[in-house]
Amino acid sequence: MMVSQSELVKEARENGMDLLPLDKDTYELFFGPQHMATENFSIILKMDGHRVVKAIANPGFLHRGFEKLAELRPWHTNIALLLRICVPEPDVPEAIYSMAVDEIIGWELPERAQWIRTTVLEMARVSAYLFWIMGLSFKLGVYTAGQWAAAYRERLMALFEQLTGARVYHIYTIPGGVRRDIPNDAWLRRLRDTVEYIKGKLPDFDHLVFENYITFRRMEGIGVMDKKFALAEGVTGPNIRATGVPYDVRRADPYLLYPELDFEIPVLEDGDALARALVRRYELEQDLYILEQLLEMGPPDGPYKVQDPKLKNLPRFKVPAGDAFAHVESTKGDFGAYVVSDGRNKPYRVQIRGPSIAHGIRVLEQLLVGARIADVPVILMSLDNCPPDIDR
Amino acid sequence: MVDWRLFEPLFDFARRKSLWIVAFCTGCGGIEMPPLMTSRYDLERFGMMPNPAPRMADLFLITGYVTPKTLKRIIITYEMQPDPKYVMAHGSCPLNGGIYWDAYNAIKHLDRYLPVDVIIAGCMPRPEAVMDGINKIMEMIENGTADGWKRYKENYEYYKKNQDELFGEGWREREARRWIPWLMNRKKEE
Amino acid sequence: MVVVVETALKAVLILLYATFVGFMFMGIIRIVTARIHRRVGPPIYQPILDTIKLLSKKSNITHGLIYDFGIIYALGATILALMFIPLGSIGILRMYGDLILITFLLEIPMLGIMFAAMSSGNPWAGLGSQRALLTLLAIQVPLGFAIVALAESYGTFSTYQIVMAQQSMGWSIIHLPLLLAAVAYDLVLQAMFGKEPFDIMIAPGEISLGPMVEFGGKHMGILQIQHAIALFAETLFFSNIFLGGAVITSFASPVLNTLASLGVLLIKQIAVLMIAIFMGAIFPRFTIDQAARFYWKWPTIIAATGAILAAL
Amino acid sequence: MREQAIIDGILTEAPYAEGKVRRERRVEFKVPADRIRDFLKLLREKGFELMLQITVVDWPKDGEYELVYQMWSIEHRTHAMVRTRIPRELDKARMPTVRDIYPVAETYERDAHDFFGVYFEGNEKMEMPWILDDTEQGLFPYRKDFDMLAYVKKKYMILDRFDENKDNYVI
Amino acid sequence: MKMEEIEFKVAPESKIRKKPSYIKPWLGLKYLFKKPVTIKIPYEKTQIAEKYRGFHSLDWKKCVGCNFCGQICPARAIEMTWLEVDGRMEKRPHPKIDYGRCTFCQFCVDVCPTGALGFVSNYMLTTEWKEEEIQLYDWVPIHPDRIREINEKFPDYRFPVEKIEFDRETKEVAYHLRDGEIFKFRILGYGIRPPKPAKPVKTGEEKK
Repeated sequence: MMVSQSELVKEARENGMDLLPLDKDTYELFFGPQHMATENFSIILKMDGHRVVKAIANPGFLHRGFEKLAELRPWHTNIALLLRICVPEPDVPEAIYSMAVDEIIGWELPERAQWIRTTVLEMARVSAYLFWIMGLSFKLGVYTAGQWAAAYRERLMALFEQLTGARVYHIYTIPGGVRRDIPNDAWLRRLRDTVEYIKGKLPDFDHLVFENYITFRRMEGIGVMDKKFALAEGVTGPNIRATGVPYDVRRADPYLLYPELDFEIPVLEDGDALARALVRRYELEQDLYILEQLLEMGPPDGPYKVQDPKLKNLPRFKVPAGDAFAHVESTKGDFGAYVVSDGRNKPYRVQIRGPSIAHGIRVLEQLLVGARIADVPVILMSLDNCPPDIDR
Repeated sequence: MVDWRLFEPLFDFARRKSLWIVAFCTGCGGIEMPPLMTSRYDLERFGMMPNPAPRMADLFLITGYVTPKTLKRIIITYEMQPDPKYVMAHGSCPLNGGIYWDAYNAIKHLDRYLPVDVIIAGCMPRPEAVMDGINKIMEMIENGTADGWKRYKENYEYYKKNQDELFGEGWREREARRWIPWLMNRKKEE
Repeated sequence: MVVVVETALKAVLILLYATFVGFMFMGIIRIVTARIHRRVGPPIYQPILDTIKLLSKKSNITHGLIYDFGIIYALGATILALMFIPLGSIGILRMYGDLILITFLLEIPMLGIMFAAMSSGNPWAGLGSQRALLTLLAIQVPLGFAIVALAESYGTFSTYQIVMAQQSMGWSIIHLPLLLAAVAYDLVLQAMFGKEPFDIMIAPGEISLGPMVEFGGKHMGILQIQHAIALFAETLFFSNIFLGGAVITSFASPVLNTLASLGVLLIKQIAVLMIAIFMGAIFPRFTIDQAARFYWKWPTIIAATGAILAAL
Repeated sequence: MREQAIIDGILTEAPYAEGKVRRERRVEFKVPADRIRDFLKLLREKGFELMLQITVVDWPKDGEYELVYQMWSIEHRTHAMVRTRIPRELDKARMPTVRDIYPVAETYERDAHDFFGVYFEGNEKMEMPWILDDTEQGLFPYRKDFDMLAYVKKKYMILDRFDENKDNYVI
Repeated sequence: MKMEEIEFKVAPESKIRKKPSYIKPWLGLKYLFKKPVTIKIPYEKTQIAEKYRGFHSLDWKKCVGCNFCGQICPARAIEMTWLEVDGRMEKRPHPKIDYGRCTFCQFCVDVCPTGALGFVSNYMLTTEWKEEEIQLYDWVPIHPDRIREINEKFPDYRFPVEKIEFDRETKEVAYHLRDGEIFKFRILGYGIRPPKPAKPVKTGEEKK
């Protein structure tokens, strides 16, 4: 029996299966979450041929309600929770939360703790940048560089493991310092070797990714932002530096040992995907340089956490009423935490501000309009969008 | 006709040695996937590789906690895979909620919604532990005990009931139509 | 009758050999790529296991007749192409193996896959098919010029005669016009192998394998076999027309001669493959419009120069 | 002091607001809810270009939501918190949108609407699905009176693998 | 925006910019004949850090049953359990750890006032999802020396217990350690307060 097309359509509509093309020129395309380029993030695209007409970012696949959960756990315990917000560099949420709590209490950190925290943050930056190189080269199709980057990152993972006792979720920076001391001098030597090693491998990445003719062709003039747009949309980090605004939290709002360290901030005016990639590439070099300086300085002697009798009883540890905002420069941008305490042994409110909430929603939606489907992963990767910190 | 049962040992050997993974990082454990697939741990030695399309994948790695919104996609992706298919759950979260035991948006007992073959402990599991889990799944395929896909077929009513209870009936159609009004610049009609 | 049986036997043997060597080529691609990545990589027989696994899948999704037919069509066309290409001193239809026919037969499997992909209704497959079509269109121009250069220079369209001619005058690539044609043809091969920078139609990170996205189970298994044979046929064709092929007659026994020529051919084929692997490992992927523009620019100019030089 | 100078410069043009210096590079303003648009417009003119976040803090004791607009000035290198209070009843928790002043606020407002139920008038994406799934929409889980354990038990029907009697927090 | 006010050290543009090249990518082939960096896991062993945060160990003699660990645990994976070993009830409750919850943060070890709770670098626990195998995820840790002995025999960082048998009726637990020893005790009840011996245990509280 033959069924006519219109009858099929009618039947489908009645059963709620209206999945036909949107109208005669465009169609709907679900980009993610089951897609290699999106890391559990979804973009709903309205496509015309291979051009994007409209994009809607659809976050929330990783939402666990951290800010609610943090209100129900003691102050220190929240470290074990909040670091899950940014999986590629879990030290950043640890650090901002600890800095905010330190500020509410009014603790002065011992010098050794500051040194260790700075080192850990910089190591996290290097590892996150290597991870980003991996992601970028996988999306561009030059798998070789990505494989190398992931392999070299393992050296940093091993160092983290020796220092903190875990590979990814370090749970290391706590309010009032860090949890463990540096294991031994051999660790410092190994860190120095690793920095040297990664530095020696940077030209390889240049050859394959950042100096490759086809990379230039793929990334030039893609996803262009200008300065005004970037400021209005709350873009931070390397993305805003690629539009010509020299804003870096490490210099603008110095914390830990950064005022004593010497580093350059890369700024480019173009604002396209290539500029963002090159800025990140140069920052990786600068982070290695900062680590070298830190190693030159050597860890100062002294305690590695605040000597406070209250720290003996962690479950009952209370923080005086007050609130504080702290932010650090992560590889994705300006990562901030706003912590409110009402004097009990649990926070009253913790708000984490991930940079991707600005990059991943409105900026992405606007940059994608008019892009080819092949540019979508490149734009996503050049913004270094991190879905868990949108969803929290 | 050829009796294909004679070839089952060969097929099982091939299934064991060529597990293709769905490229779907559902939780934090996704961060340990790149090291596993790349030079350092190199899963391709065992013939495994991430596959962008679920239609040709065999192994589904649930890499960590699962939120209801993701679970919908996981179920759809899982049903798209051809039999035989295997599921491996990472870490504590799929088993009992893990650190999100009281979170309103994390699945507590994944086995109610999807059959799981192997589970590995850790938060998150080291790559070595994941490889151990994969080893286990290979053994189970050899023994014929990795039968999650059979269980899903046999107890489909049970799984479907649980899924419908969690998401509400008709969630598949709702999900598919959800964004059309917004894409077409018209408000939700409801 | 004996002739028919003998020919059929030969055909089956060639097919088996091509399939086996094709799978080995797939394994070599994976291993060498892995070594460039600084890792160990899978065993060389891995693609065979993959195929067996895919063929042994218990459930298969089909989207209708065209969907099934497209796959068979692709496989059939590849096998037919293989039969036309001279394989050393053996060949079933080598006398009829004309350059244009073989080139055509090597390209149409892509069409078959596209039929099947389009009939699945998956938007990713649709996108991939668009890209595949455009790639197909883009490689025609340099390919055509390369063939014109060959035909001009040898005065024939027959592959077999070109191979025989090379035995006396040396490999094609030592002549400048044909070298240019070979360069252009090699760039085209990159797209036919589906390697970077021209793996636009599958592009895992962009459109999730494009036309292949909907295939699973037996369909994908057959496609794997098709891919293996295609790899063999394409490298074989290239080594025949540009690298001198292999016609060895120095041994007394015909069996030894055949084996020796197969060996020589294998080495040449692997050399062709290696260039493709190396290029694929170090270059990112073009977008489709860039690739089309690239093909219409450099390879076309090179091949056209070759053709003009050959005609002079 | 640099921070005091910034505050003075702003307060002369906005007499309805209060301002104080918290510490180096941190200033704080208190603004009535109905003047928030004027004040943010002024802040933007005065060089606070980036809006980092809109934080909602629930104070059920006072029956109020506190909205904290976190601003950053690249020019002054200063962080400013603009605090305002609105009633916490769901039908009264309404704010004018600042989307036209800081476009990025649209995202933050959607966030606040999803988790707290603050309705920002003029933001047309308010109804658009955001992070929460269909079943949670309208629950406003970050409100202090949201009983999470009871909800979890009802929704997942299991809190623990073996025992379901754990219904209070030990801590 | 006044740029001169910001005394950032801005990198010169010439250092950031790169020149595109067709030739340089070919240098990417240079590791083709080098030794791979892969660790061949079934045949090679990776070095685990000495203080890797793995499974717990517990010195039952030192444990005073203060429930600090239970209070600090972010996942509430720890529950105090009253045990009976060889017919004698332990004077204090001991923590029972659920690896279906544990996040391996080891804050419990940090707060332990007597140092009874510790951790070892074992991290591997793989099971099928079957009720009897999932029992493994829930245990009262055993003495660190005992784990060390097992680790010397089996240096593969696995969970020191192979199988846990639990009788729901009699509340008897048997740990089958990896070196063949069977370690038996009985669970009397849960919580900080000692269980009342006369009253039969409620069925609702049925627990491993």
